[in-house]
Amino acid sequence: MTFLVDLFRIVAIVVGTFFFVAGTVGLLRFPDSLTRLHALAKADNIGLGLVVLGLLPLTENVLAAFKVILIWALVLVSGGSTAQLIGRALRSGRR
Amino acid sequence: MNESLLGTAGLILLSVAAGLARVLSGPNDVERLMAVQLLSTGGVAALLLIAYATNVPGVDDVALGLALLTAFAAIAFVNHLEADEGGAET
Amino acid sequence: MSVLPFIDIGLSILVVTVAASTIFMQELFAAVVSYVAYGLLLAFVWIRLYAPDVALTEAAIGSGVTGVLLITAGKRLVPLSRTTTEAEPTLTLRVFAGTFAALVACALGAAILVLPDEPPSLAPEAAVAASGAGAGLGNPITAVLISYRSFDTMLEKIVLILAVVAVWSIGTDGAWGNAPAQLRQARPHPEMVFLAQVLVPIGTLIGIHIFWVGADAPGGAFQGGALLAAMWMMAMMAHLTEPPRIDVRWLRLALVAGPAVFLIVGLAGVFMAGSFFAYPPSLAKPIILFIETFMVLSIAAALPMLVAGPPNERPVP
Amino acid sequence: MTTAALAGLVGAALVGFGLYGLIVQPHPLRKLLAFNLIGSGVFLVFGIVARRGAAAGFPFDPVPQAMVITGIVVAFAASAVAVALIWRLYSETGHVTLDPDAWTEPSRERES
Repeated sequence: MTFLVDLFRIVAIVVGTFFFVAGTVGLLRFPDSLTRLHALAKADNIGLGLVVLGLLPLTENVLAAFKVILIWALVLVSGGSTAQLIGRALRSGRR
Repeated sequence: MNESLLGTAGLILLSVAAGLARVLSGPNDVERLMAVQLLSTGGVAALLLIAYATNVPGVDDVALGLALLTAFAAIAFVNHLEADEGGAET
Repeated sequence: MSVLPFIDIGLSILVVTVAASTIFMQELFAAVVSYVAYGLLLAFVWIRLYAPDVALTEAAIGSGVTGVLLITAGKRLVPLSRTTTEAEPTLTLRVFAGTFAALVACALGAAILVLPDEPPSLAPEAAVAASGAGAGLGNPITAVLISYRSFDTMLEKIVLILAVVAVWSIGTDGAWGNAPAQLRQARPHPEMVFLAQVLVPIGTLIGIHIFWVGADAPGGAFQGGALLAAMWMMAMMAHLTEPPRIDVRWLRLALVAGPAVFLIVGLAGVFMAGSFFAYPPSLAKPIILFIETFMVLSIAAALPMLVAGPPNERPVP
Repeated sequence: MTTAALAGLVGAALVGFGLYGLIVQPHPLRKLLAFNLIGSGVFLVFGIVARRGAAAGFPFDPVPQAMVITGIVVAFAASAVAVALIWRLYSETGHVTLDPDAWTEPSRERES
């Protein structure tokens, strides 16, 4: 059981890190602003989410786990809304 | 294990910071905003990893504060972008 | 083989590079964005120096709120933001300035490398103060701020009020008493309103949490107050609330509350324990939390007023 | 080289860049940015003094750290006053330049 939890932890953190690296590569290499925005959103939501999931088994009590999940929720809400706002700015700029 | 968590934190931080090259190259302000957005999300992830890898207390609270401030700075910057495009009607 | 040295070196190179780009970027917006990124990276350096308190302050005030201040200012100067009527600096000036700056940096670097091996430290005295007057506080920095160096902290609050008064006085005579200009002129988008409606209540709780844990863990009045200030500014940007007129009583009371309570408690110490800012040890922790509560209030009121700027000429309809 | 010494050298480099920008950049807001850079470099140098001063069971000397925290807030207050001054200068003269010779010329709008 411990082995499974450890495996889950390591896989989640490694894949999360991969998403951050991929998001950076996307931001640098994708051809236009909207595709770059897509890469950014993936890194924001999935990358941080997987890191948070991977850290959950390490939390000592419910409060610490709650705090870690709250951080993810904050970034989800603000990342999603900001992506909308950036998309809107892009569209009005192109008009 | 702590070493590997710290190494992961460093990897995430250095990689999202590489995205800051977009601040230099642009081509426009939206890209610059996105690069900082990615840096602060990656920073939150790195801070969480550091919080669980070391015994420095309170690093998770720094991550919490950073997650809030990211949204704050993003709204202020979006504010600026629109004035640039002449969309500011009262 | 530890990975830490590599992270340290990478982080140092990054901080210096991003700092250089805040100086050499062509456009103001790009420079301010670089500055915000620089503040974030600097927060990591502070964590490596075992200073999470400073890291949070740097991320909140040094990077976040200062960046918003400059962006707001740049937008108000927007007709001229990309124009200077001044001649570009000549090559001679650049060379001279570069040499001078390099000399100062080298001298400072050399001074750091030859710092004495036996570093001077006030930590023992601070520890005594923390176990004496600041009894019951787990966070030595809060103990230093409120008890060992309490004069500094009080005067720093007064500086904050003086800055607010200065900013207000810089406005035109006819504008005195009016509200500052809105942080966002255009009607906010629905996403912005949604984000503010969700984040402001949660963020207010988080600000209070960071202030509350500051007694025993990193955090405290400055960091908590800065987060509350950021939340107020976010509400103003989404037009959930308007900037208040600068002559309303609650605003002025909130601004002076921190230093006033600090001063009253300090004077009370003269009678209760025989010297200024001396607390009876048994009451130290409640007294410190009491003072800090009002300090949070003052900081949360002062920072948005500093960003909002001088009062507006024509009253907001 | 220790972390503290490395951070100190970074602080020295920041002071250097800030000083250069303060002298060379013509726009007052850019000067202000450069000035803040100098400030944070000085704070960093002060921070390594705090880190080196670990004693009495603390991993750091809390006194310099507490003073850096107050310093960051005061630096922000000073920046806000400077921004207000620049704004008033702009609303009085229509310029944001600090060069008195330029005040007589009408401000020219350059294509961005």
